[in-house]
Amino acid sequence: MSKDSKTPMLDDLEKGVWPSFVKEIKKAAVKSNTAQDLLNILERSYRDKVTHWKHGGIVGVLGYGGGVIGRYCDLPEEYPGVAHFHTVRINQPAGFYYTASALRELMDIWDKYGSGLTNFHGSTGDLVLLGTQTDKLEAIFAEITAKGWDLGGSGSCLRTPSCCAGMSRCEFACIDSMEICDTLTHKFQDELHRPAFPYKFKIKVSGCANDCTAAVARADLSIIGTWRDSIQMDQAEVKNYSTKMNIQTEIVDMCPTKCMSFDNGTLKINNKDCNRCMHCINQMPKALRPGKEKGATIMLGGKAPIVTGALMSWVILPFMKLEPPFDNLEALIRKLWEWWDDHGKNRERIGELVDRLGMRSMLESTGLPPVPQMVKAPRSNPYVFWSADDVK
Amino acid sequence: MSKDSKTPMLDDLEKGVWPSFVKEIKKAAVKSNTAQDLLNILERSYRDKVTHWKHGGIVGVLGYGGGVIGRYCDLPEEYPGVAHFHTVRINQPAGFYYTASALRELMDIWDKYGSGLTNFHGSTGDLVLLGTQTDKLEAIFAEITAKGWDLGGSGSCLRTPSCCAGMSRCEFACIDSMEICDTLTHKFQDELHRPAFPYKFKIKVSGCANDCTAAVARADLSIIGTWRDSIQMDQAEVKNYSTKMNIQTEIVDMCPTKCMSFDNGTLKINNKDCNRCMHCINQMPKALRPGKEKGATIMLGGKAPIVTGALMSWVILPFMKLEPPFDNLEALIRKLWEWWDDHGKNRERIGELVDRLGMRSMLESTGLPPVPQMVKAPRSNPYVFWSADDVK
Amino acid sequence: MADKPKRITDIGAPHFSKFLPPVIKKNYGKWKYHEQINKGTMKHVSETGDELYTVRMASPRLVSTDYIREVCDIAEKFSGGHLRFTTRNNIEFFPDKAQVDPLQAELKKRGHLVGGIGYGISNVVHTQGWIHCHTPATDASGVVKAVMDELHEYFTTKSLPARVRIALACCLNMCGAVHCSDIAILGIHRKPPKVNEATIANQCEIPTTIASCPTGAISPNPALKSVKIKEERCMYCGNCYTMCPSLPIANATGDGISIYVGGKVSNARGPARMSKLAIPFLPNNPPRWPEVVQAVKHLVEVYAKNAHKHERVGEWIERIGWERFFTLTGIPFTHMHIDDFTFARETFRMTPTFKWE
Amino acid sequence: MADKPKRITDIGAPHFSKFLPPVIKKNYGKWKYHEQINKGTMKHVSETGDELYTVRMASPRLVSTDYIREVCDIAEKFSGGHLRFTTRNNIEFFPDKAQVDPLQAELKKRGHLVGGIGYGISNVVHTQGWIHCHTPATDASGVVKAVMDELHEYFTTKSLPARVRIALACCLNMCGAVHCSDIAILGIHRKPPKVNEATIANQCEIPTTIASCPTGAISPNPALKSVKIKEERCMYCGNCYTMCPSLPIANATGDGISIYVGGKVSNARGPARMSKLAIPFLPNNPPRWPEVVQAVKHLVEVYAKNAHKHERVGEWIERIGWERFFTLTGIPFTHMHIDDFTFARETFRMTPTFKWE
Ligand code: SRM
Ligand code: SRM
Ligand code: SRM
Ligand code: SRM
Ligand code: SF4
Ligand code: SF4
Ligand code: SF4
Ligand code: SF4
Ligand code: SF4
Ligand code: SF4
Ligand code: SF4
Ligand code: SF4
Repeated sequence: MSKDSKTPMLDDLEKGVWPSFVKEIKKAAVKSNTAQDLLNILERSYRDKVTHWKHGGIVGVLGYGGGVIGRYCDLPEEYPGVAHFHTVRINQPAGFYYTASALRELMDIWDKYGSGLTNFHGSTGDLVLLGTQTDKLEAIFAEITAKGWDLGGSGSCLRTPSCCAGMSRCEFACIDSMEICDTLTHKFQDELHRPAFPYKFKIKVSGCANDCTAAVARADLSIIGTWRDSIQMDQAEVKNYSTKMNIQTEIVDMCPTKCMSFDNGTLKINNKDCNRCMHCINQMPKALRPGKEKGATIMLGGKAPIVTGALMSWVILPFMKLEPPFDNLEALIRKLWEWWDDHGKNRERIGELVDRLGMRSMLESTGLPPVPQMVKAPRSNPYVFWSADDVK
Repeated sequence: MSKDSKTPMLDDLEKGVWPSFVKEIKKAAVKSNTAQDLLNILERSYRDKVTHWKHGGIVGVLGYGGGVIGRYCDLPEEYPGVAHFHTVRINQPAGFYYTASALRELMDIWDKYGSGLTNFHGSTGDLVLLGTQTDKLEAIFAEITAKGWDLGGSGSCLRTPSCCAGMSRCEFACIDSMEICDTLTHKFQDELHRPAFPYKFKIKVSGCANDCTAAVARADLSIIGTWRDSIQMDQAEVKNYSTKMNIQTEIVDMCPTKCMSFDNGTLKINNKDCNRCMHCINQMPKALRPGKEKGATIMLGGKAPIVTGALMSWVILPFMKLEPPFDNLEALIRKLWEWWDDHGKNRERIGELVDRLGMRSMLESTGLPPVPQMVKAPRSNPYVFWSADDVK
Repeated sequence: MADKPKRITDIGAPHFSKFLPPVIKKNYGKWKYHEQINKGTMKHVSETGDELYTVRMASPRLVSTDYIREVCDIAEKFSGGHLRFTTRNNIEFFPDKAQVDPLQAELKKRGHLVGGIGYGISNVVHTQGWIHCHTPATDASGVVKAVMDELHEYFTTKSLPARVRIALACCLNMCGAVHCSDIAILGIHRKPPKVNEATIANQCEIPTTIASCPTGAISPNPALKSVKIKEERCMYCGNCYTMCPSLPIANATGDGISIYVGGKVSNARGPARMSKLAIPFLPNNPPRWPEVVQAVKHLVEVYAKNAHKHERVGEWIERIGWERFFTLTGIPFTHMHIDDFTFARETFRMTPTFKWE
Repeated sequence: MADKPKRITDIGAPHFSKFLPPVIKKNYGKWKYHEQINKGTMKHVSETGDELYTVRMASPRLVSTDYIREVCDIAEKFSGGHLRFTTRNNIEFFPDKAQVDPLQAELKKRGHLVGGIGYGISNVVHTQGWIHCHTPATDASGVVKAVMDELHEYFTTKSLPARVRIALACCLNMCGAVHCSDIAILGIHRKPPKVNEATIANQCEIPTTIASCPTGAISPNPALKSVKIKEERCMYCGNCYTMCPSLPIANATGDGISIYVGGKVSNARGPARMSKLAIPFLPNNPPRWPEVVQAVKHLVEVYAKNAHKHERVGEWIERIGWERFFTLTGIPFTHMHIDDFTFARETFRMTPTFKWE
């Protein structure tokens, strides 16, 4: 363990009321050199104002192409404890529910083989175990699988799907986001563990347009619950809310489609015009509920800026009924992947590919019909392609 | 004159109540073979469903690079009258005002040398004389200049500026659009007649945001009148209008910035929030008038789709006072041209150049400061350039 | 022929003051308000109390010298010899109050259409077409005549919820600047240009021709001092033909008309905006283009029935949503409607909020 | 060390039903409505009449095994051994009604922060930074800690007009997907990568490295089996470094933080939208990044003072206009704020309608 363990800058971050990650590292450091040297090298980064981690080499477990992020520091002599500092991504249970006993088992394994530091959770959704060495990976894998756990995704593969609490705890859920997430995770084990795509592919499932998983921004495939019929209303409860809030200004006036009215105590909604934004339902859950004919809007393309600029997912299918075993959804996803495999360049996300080739190529090969719901507005530029047989 | 003068299809367009261009061609044809063969070749196009005009060769008058569009038909043997069919663009007076006597002089000249057909006016604004031959051009030029007229622009030069009726006939005019148009036309005679730009450059002047010259869509430089202070109100007249219209629904509710209110007969405007869209003034001209501190918003870049897609002009200077002799405006335009000349590729409109190089290059070399009014919103993509000296 | 007077150049246009009616000269910049009297007449009132009457009539824009002489006669008889043209190619006279009705009577007697003021359809901004251009995909004057023969009442008598600006351009160069019109009639080609190997070598500059293609569909063919065109990359804009006469693109079956809607340039209520594709293609069917006439009429009628007062076509569509627009008009939504050029992503619907129809 | 059990693969995550509290199992999909009881507690009521209480506490996300054991203790004592994590990395317990107050007391006693529910600031989604990544332009956990030490009251007690979602990403890869956050804290580099000629030839694949540059700033340097970088074309995204370790880009003076605002992912009232640049650069000033903390605090306070109830940051800004936003916040508007990437034109203000300030 490196002698210099004075970490004045980080020590300062133990102060203050917000929970301190430095305290956590120090707790782990009591038992782990790796954690202690993480503290030391981090203090060094705070001084130098640059990272001290190098590119990860390819490390992993037998037969898997992902799930472990290799990491090495650039000062192994000074910080031998973090010469290797790989992270292990464990696929979280849908909805992030745990029991204490299950977590204790995992923590015991991690204390045995790793730094004792974790992320609950990674941004994609994995339970991340931060900091171990290459020679420990197989043992970790053996022990977690024995307890019923598996690795998550990394590299050019399906990344660990994630979802909102949905029906487990939310009255707004229009689809069973957790069951969908779990089902897809198991249907696609091979795609998840063995990178064979042009680039990463992420799936997130939100039970309604509130999108509590930020699916539209963070997933190549965003599955968002919605309904086709009318908002269910309980006028008596509307009256109760009207004593607690100003329904006119807080609800009716804020309705984006201006499809509501509130006259002497009764709320009216022109459901034909409602775009299901959720605002009124959010504010008056006791009085208003989503309709009964429920399903999902399927959206494609969400991602961060690299390379052509950030994208938010856009509508490719306005409505899909989603009942177990969700074979219709599986079939659509496989068709999308096939098209992407056929046309995608290395490190080209599916959204970038649609952007490059145009929606038509994707729609035709997946059999999705073009509908106005896919666009904010039709094209304004007149550069329209015509196939030879369109022109007769 | 070609023998086949049966024109059944065009004859059909003499019927109907809307004024008929075919009748006009026939009127001209009485005196002119050129007009007669125009009729014949046009009937031929109606049958063939393709044009029979070829690319224009370079024709013009001595010392001018523009003002005449050369045109030749592809069937000179069959339609000798239109073997040559050049158009002459005459620079219209600002605001399109004429006297009968002035027009008669021009018409006499045209009957002498041309087809007797005209466009009042071309889309850019010129008075277009349609159809003459190369050998007539100098004579036409000599006679029109003798009467005080000059040619308009064509090719890679300043195109004939145009403007709305403005102060001559409109209470909304915040700038003297006609005087500005006339002044710029005369300041820039050399740029107008002798193509020396990368491509065409158009100027249109509208006295207010109603933009009756469609400047924002059709001019590289769009000059739009506006005001800095408060809308002038006459509450008595507001009351009168309130008997004729529903001020709440037609005005207040339609105000894009929601900065108005109408309570028991008095109209209030929060001028700080007003974006000067003109709607309320348009509907109640007797009651509301633009403010007193008037000037123009200068916008750049409007054009048709070729090559990178259509552009509408955008704000490059929120407010400029415009008083004769408009030297401040002239100086800005010359700076813009200089920058365009330095960086523009052949056939690259100035708006496309800004789009290619970024606004910063244009703003820095013209000395215009960046302000939020130039954009709908700041950038969302994080690809920001920093100059070495920004980074210390 | 007249003997040449000495050469005068660079004098520009005559100053407009030579042409202004006295009442305008006197009240220039002093106008206080206006009132629309009927669809063909409006009154402007000055701070001085003076009044200016304007009577507007339609013009076909493509007119003979005799037509101009006729309107000059009218101007001399009713308008002190003064007249003007509008930015949409209508003609305006300035009669005294007493002369307003006689002038209108005279105009009607002579068969002119009085109107175009206020909420309705004014003259159609248009271009050359087969009359005088080498790149058109359709005619201009003929289509306009056919459309307005059907819609003229919106010029002379009938009102609409707001102004409906119709413009026509006969090719993608869009000389009518139709890209910001309530209803834009746009001529389009649908077949790639054919390379004329015989002439290209000496007619065209190969590098500029290649550079002219927005989609990079043109590549050099050095062997023949010519070019190759990747047909699947071509979207028929015709810009290469503008640069190179040996790349003709006009084609009787390929060419026709597309309709864009919802643009505007005024900023009243909402900002200026571009027109969007409504109908990808209608055939060239001279002399009366019945499919185009019906399509435009239908759009105007659906708009008239559904829009709020003061709502321009585009403002109406944006309130109800494009999905509802396609439902109400019954126009089929196709692959062509989805943008696939450089900025396509900006048009994708990145939210699950939409209407079912 | 334990002897290896036989190899199991491709089992995926355990099914969530193993982990659900009984009341959730029973009422799964039957929830009728919910009520927020305080900033740290909400109640969900089922069609069956059953009630579910949720108590939420903040977590630093980067936690030790002992921390997890501690929350397990708490879960066993108050929540039947059940707990969950939220999509923003908070921790939720499910006590019986009677246990709600004792649980909150216990959590406070142990120094945990209870809150994050409803209108205010919840946990900050963030990334690895100097803890575990090779491309960061700043640290993640440290900046979050410093910011939330200042803003924690919006988590525990104070309300705001609506949810304010703060996220941090330590480089343009944006692992925090900050691009749609009310307030996004984004690490940025400002100096081009340096080519390490010694290693590049055998460390990097030249073609993929060149292809990785969004602005085409990289060209081959065949002589050295290396690449050249056109520095004026580089906007420091770091993507080339991701592809090629021999193009290090981190730099102590060049690196720092930029702040983007006004994004959201929910579609309530208005659609999801991206965050826009507010502050181009603030220095890395560990351990407490005072400039960043002050900037975020100031933005939250100006928003709190001016926004209407239910208005997210972006909805507020779009109502008042960006020009007014810069006036109210006093943030200088610079060249950096004007987009100059591929879709820049879509951000230009193509209307003369705007506010003076
Ligand atoms: C661990 C994690 C951040 C965290 O602290 O939570 C992470 C860490 C890295 N991300 Fe990420 N990304 C993580 C979620 C994300 C997300 C958010 C999400 O998935 O919801 C995004 C934005 C959404 C998206 O995918 O676009 C994201 C967008 C990226 C990108 C940009 C991809 C793009 O197309 O723009 C890269 C760069 C790349 O792929 O080469 C990247 C690359 C990386 C790498 C592998 C660095 C690299 O270039 O090799 C980071 C490894 C750090 C390390 O050593 O642990 N990471 N990355 C997240 C994964 C944990 C987990 O599995 O749960
Ligand atoms: C005559 C006129 C149409 C009319 O019937 O009124 C016209 C006619 C032509 N225009 Fe135009 N343009 C005319 C106004 C416009 C306008 C509208 C305006 O100026 O307000 C535009 C759209 C605004 C703009 O400039 O972008 C316009 C955009 C074009 C373009 C596309 C330019 C672009 O950058 O996208 C071309 C193609 C080119 O420049 O090569 C073009 C090219 C042409 C050519 C020269 C054809 C060619 O490619 O050589 C046409 C000659 C036809 C002929 O033989 O008479 N014309 N052209 C208009 C000029 C009359 C006048 O001087 O008053
Ligand atoms: C005469 C003319 C200007 C000129 O210099 O020639 C003109 C004159 C007037 N315009 Fe205009 N506009 C004229 C072309 C335009 C154009 C340009 C165009 O159509 O290409 C526009 C933009 C159209 C667009 O947005 O696409 C235009 C948008 C307006 C508006 C805004 C309408 C709206 O609500 O969007 C007003 C205000 C109003 O209508 O209340 C207006 C109002 C007026 C007023 C009432 C101003 C005034 O008090 O004098 C004038 C009579 C209006 C009328 O015709 O009903 N004028 N006006 C043009 C007549 C064209 C024609 O013959 O029909
Ligand atoms: C627990 C969690 C889902 C999960 O599976 O973990 C969740 C749970 C709820 N969300 Fe959410 N949201 C959760 C992340 C999100 C996210 C995602 C994010 O922040 O990254 C969003 C999108 C935020 C955005 O737009 O940028 C989100 C946008 C909403 C909204 C829409 C707010 C708005 O007006 O824009 C509502 C409705 C509301 O607030 O009235 C909502 C409402 C709710 C309700 C009330 C739904 C319900 O009845 O159970 C839940 C409690 C709300 C609360 O925390 O105050 N939830 N919610 C997430 C808690 C995160 C945290 O710890 O704070
Ligand atoms: S996304 Fe909808 S269903 Fe899922 S937790 Fe959020 S509010 Fe509930
Ligand atoms: S869900 Fe949204 S759009 Fe529908 S009625 Fe409620 S507020 Fe309006
Ligand atoms: S642009 Fe404005 S000032 Fe000019 S004519 Fe139109 S309304 Fe009048
Ligand atoms: S000009 Fe437009 S923004 Fe200003 S008050 Fe009138 S309607 Fe509102
Ligand atoms: S629009 Fe095209 S075809 Fe029509 S006049 Fe202009 S350039 Fe010629
Ligand atoms: S018509 Fe247009 S798209 Fe086709 S090749 Fe020519 S320039 Fe390219
Ligand atoms: S945002 Fe960048 S620096 Fe931070 S974890 Fe992701 S890749 Fe690494
Ligand atoms: S940092 Fe980004 S912009 Fe700069 S050279 Fe590398 S890839 Fe290109």
